[in-house]
Amino acid sequence: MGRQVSCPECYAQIEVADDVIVGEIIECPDCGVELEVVEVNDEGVKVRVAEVEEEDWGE
Amino acid sequence: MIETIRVGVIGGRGYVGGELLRLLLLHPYVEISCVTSRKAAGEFVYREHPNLRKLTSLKFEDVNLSRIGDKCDVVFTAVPHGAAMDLVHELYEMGLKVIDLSADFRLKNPEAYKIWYGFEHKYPDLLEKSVYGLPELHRDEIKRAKIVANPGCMACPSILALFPLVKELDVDLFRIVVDCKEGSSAGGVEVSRSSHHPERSNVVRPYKVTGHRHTAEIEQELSAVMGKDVKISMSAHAVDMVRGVLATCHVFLRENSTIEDERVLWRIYRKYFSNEPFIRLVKEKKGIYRLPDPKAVVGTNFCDIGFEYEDRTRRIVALAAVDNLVKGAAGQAIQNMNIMCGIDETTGLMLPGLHPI
Amino acid sequence: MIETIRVGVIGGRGYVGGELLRLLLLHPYVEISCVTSRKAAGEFVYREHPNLRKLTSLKFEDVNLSRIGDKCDVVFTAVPHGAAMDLVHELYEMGLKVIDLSADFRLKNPEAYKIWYGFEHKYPDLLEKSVYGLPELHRDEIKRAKIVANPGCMACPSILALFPLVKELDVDLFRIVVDCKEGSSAGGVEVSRSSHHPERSNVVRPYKVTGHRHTAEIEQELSAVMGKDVKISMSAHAVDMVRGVLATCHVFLRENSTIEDERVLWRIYRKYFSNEPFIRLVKEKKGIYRLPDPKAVVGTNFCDIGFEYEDRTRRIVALAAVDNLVKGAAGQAIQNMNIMCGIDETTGLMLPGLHPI
Repeated sequence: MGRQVSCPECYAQIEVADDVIVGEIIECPDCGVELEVVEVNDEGVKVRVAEVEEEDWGE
Repeated sequence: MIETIRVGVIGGRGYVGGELLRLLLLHPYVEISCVTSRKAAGEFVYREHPNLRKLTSLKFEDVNLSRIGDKCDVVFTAVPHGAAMDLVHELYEMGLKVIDLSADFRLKNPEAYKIWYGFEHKYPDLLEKSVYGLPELHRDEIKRAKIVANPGCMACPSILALFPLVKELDVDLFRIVVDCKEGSSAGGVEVSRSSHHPERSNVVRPYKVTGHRHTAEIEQELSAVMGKDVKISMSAHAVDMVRGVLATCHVFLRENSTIEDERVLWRIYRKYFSNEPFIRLVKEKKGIYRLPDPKAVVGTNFCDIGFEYEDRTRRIVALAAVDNLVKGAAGQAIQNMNIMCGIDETTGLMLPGLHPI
Repeated sequence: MIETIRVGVIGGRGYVGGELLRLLLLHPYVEISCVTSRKAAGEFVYREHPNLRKLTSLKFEDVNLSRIGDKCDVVFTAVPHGAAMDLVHELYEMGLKVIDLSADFRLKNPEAYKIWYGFEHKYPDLLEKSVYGLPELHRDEIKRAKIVANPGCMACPSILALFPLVKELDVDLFRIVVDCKEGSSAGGVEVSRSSHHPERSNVVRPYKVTGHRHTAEIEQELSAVMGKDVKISMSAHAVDMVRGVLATCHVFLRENSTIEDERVLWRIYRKYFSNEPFIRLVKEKKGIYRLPDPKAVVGTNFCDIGFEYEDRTRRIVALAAVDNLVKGAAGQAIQNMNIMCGIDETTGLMLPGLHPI
């Protein structure tokens, strides 16, 4: 069973693979924010929101 | 083994009738015993609904209640408001399960029919027996119901976007604005100057900005959820689209109440919708479909719900998009039928839309 | 004899630039001395604006301020926000009359540019000299102005629909909802995935439901009219239309105040608009265009305004429709030019739209 991490943007519980490594980018399935894995140890996995350039998408 | 459900559709010529036929043909446990239409009796259904050519050889019949009584277990009534009343009453007396897509049994209070629909309801006692057909709010009652009143196509997304907010937060219940944008199929199959293509294309036409009838059922359902009175300020516009409704709901927090940020709204909507099969929460950081848009739900039974919070005005904007013919009518009706017949609610309805469309 | 006005258009490749050229070619007293475009320098203008083929042999040039200084009396700057700032400053220093179609000189308070546009304004002193280019509110100041800041395409209809109400009635100034629907030309000439036809057609796409920049100028103008603070709750949607904006404004009467019926609203709007050449009051009992609809104003400088009152919710719904490229941009700019140059305000602008379109 992979581990879970809570998305800082929307509190979704995200399944994280067992072999996740620091620096990996995972995307929150609910809100689409990109999260960078910053710490992996036996207590759990820590992430922070990765910088993404705001795409101008509307009028 | 699941028994075949013998189904009748009364009023099969209209767009809702046609959508019922399309979805029922995809349903693994349904046999369409009869489909009626006064105007098109004797015709193949695909004459009115070209998308059904080669998929069915069904023909429209005249309405003959005794024949329907023998051949059907469940009957959908897709006839105009006012016309459905007697029909539903008789089908109910015959012991059939009835799902009515008109407004004739949606409102609990008979007086409301005088105010909003301008007619005296002939069977007020039946109003207590009928159940408002929104599974996300009345699933258990629908299980036991004999008459289910299918919600209005704009009422459904508005109620779904609003009820978690009014239940969980302290909002101003008399300043809730629901600004709807709707496609032309909601106007039905009848032709008029305003539905004439050169006049109907490229419009943003405010056609009912006060006194919209769906207000009555939205207020009924939200007051029931909270046990408090609420006033909905609704306005409807016709836009250049065939299928689809977007309800943009503007809700204001009351003076003393506050929310830190949008994560509170995520938690609230997940609490009510995470196990609802046909609700999708759409609030994306990337891509071009970041908030609900009818284009993403056309042809499906999904209701997409999204939200944003503006602290400056202490306003929550909740948005909900449905296909007015599917989750706004026929798909919802079949979801109700599945519940009434004790089979998996999603049977025959977990369909992808088209992209692009 | 009216002297010819020598006009320059900086940023002629965009849709607003193109609309300026179309209208200026129709203007009896204008000579277009130069039109610039970095990307299309050396091209005939009709290469970018096919509607102008055979109507002009003008070519785009590079921006050369000294040449513009010699050849022009009035300059329109139709360049993106932020880029206009230095340009307008220099043209102003050269003593030219400048009409800026960007947002760079609309807001009086320099701080507001940090909040709403994310940049530090380099010429705060010029903000006092520039005049907000809405003739219906600032005609006299525009007469004497050197810099006119043309209003935003959604701000213009919203302000025009709202200012008579907030001035004459006791309304809740913190519960004003402005729900806008807009066409794709407002997104400008630059291409993006969201403007790709298969993704942009048939949408009702909520693209900015909180924090829309035009809120700042609407609040600025309404507070100026009343001398009181006001908070506008604005949301914007993209709909399937090329030109046009409809602003649906929901305004609530405060507890103790009341209006007997809609005739009060007729009187209020007539008081402010009966001799305004480009405002049409649209509130019909018959026909299919009973309330404002962008379809009826496309290609014209008109702002159609309509209204309804719903006593049950004590809500006034005020609606305003404009063509975002004409009264929402180029037409308004030329209306301002006429006023600045002391000629009849309607010159070259009293044009009928197309019907049907």
